[in-house]
Amino acid sequence: MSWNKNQMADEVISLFSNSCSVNLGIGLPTIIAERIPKTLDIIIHSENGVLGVEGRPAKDEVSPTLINAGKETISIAKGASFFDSALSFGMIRGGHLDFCVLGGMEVDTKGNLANWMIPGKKVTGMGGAMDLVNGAKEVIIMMTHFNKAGESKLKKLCELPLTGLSVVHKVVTDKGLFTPNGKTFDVIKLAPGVVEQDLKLPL
Amino acid sequence: MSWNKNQMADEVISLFSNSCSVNLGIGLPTIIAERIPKTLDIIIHSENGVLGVEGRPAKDEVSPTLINAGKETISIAKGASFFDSALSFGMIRGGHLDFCVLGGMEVDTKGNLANWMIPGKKVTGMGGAMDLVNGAKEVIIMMTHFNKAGESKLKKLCELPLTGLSVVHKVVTDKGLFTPNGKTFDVIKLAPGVVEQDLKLPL
Amino acid sequence: MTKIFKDAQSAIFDIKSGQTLMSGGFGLCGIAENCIDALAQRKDLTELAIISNNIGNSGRGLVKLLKNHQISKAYCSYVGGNPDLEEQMLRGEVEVELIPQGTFSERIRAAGLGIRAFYTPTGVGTLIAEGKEVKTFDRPCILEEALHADFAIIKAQKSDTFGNLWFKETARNFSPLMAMAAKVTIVEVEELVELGEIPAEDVHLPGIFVQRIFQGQNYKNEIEYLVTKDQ
Amino acid sequence: MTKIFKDAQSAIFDIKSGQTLMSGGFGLCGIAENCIDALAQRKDLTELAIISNNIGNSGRGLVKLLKNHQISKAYCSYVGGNPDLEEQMLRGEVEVELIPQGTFSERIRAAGLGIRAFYTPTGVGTLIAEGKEVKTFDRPCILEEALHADFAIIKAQKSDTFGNLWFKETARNFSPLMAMAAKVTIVEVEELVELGEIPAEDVHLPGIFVQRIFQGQNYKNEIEYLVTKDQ
Repeated sequence: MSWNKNQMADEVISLFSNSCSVNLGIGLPTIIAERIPKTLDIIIHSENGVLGVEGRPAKDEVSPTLINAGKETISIAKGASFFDSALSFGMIRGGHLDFCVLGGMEVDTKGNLANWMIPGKKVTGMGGAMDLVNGAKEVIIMMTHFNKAGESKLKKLCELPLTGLSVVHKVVTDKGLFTPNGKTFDVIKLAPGVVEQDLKLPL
Repeated sequence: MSWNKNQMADEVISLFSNSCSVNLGIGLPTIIAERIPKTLDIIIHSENGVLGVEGRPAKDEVSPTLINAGKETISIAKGASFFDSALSFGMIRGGHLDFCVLGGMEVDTKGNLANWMIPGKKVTGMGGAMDLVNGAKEVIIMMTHFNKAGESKLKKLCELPLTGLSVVHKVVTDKGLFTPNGKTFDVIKLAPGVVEQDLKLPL
Repeated sequence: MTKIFKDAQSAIFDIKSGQTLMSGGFGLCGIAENCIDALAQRKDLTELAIISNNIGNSGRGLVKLLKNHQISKAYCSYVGGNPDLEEQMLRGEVEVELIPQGTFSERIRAAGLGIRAFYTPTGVGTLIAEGKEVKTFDRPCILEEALHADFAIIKAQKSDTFGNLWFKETARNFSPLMAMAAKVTIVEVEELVELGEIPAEDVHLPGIFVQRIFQGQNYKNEIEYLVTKDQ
Repeated sequence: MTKIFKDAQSAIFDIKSGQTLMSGGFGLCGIAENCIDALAQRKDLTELAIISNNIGNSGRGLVKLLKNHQISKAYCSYVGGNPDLEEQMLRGEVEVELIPQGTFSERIRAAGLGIRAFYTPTGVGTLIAEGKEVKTFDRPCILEEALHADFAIIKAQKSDTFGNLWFKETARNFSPLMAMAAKVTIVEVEELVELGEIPAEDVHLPGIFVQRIFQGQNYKNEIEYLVTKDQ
């Protein structure tokens, strides 16, 4: 048994505090925005220059100049603001965002993250990820536990080029919630039916 | 014979190009704003955060939040803009202003300027002067030629603490227009009746 | 979680002696009048370090704290027109660090936006450069570090309930930068408005930088030098 | 002295092969469509170095120049979603310098505002830090230098005749920063307005940073990923 994407999103949301500010990375984390309960009063930042993302626009309210960092059309909440990229990343770098949630290729026991390139195979670029992991107060990685080859993405040490050094606080996978502790990962929570021994966590 | 303040201001204005941008320091240079012919289309910057200073407000148009760097009430031209101090000084530091005109205590043959303190006697602070002299494309100093003790303020080497190193392009005094050339000052123009030998320029 | 406080006294409740405060405004333009008055009433608050371009002017603004001997350290760019500060500086009662105004602004912004230090040509070859690292790019520059504070007290023309701010005319100056740089930013406003009343494009400072807001009162908005064209 | 040009072709007249161009926009949002099309028509312009967050996307925007083989060097933060760039990069036709997006923004701002270099924690311990100076403040940081350009091509929703700009929604992104950083900034606008029509407080970029302006036409304003709540 594993968590599906929505259940993973809900696990991430359960880590948020009331009235906190959050940046959601592209890929898996984008679905979080749609599942946050209004009662939590969470402020969503998108690094392309908007604070106060609400959700999706109605068909007749779509604006080509109103998008998120994933280049998808969005709507904004009352009290939103727009700004240039220097201020947007200043907010991030200056430690004003409570959480960022990013996808990952590898996370290791030292809290290192790799998520921007596979040498010789694939380069997407780091976008804002290197700034986010060094700036947000708490960095949560949301990813599948195993890669397509069946290898654990929670590693002793990352093998891919790093996005950030000792930056990850928590990892939510389809198998559970983990925190790197320097030697291995503490298991905070497991998805129903998941057995820790099957996860091949580093020793 | 000497130039009076208005004549000095007009000499400074004659150095401006059409459509240029200018920052006017506090003290003597402030009177320049009022004497610039409209035909010159000059844009006046004040470092407290406004581009497009026009002149003085009518009595019934005075706003306490609309002032220049000398803390005097002003009016603005159409097409003016307001901004914070980081952007205001970024404009200066980034070389976007064509001219700045500042008062001076001493200018020397190397183009050094001193205008912010007399050790043990008087400290006003540098305000924006150190940024201006290092940022504006052309730095013009406007000051009386002699101090109260009758000593020339155009010196071989400044004795007072510097505001900037090799930053002054031109000096307009009540006696004439001068440019530092490394060894002495080139005399570009003299006020009517002024004899160069009386100016005690450094040798 | 509301950011709205009743008044200045309640918004500054946890400021402590010895802390560092940023105070917005250029001269008297845009200063946080209510917060300054509230601090001046709290005479138990002493040994404050103040980061402010002028530390008041002509006997007004932050000069109230100077007169109460509440300030022991001042970071500013200009003391001309502030005889109280000049006097306390010369008597050694207040330690003054003079900072070029552009460097002052940028050091505050840097603190707010996570830049640890930057190279600038301003101050090269002057007393300001003493003891600082020098590196030559197109020309020699000195390394200036971010300037942080425990609290910022600033005034805005408008704030909504989230703390999105809008400033009138030249009242903006250092205030949005200080709001970014302080651990706790206290904003007093002429007009407290509803969410959405400030168009999202025209917000001068996003509310994420603001922790406390209150409706100000009895503003004097003093003019230092009244100059009109009719004179 | 007027800054108004007739159209894109006349505004880009003196751009030369081998020069460095900044191009505003995030993905396709806020890109200078007219200028890009004009550059793509000038096939004699080659060996361009482009500074742009995405260098186009999904076959559109600056990808037109890529397809013409007019670009030899690209500075950007993200190439995902741009298969043309990825292909030319892997074939060695375009040299790509990947820069973290926040560092990218700040390096451009630094160039515009006279900051020669700054220390940031972003990139420490990664490939990005290789060969860069490291200095420890509250934590280790690397030194990043200002990023300059010969020209910037940007789009604004509104400009007055002096070049005061106003951007709509998230179309602002890198554009005002690039306008500050380039020697010559060319702005195309949806609406060219009279002086004074943009309130002085609401100007997003003061016109002093703008050298050329023209009324744009035939805007596509393409959406990359249309997502609506009705889906």
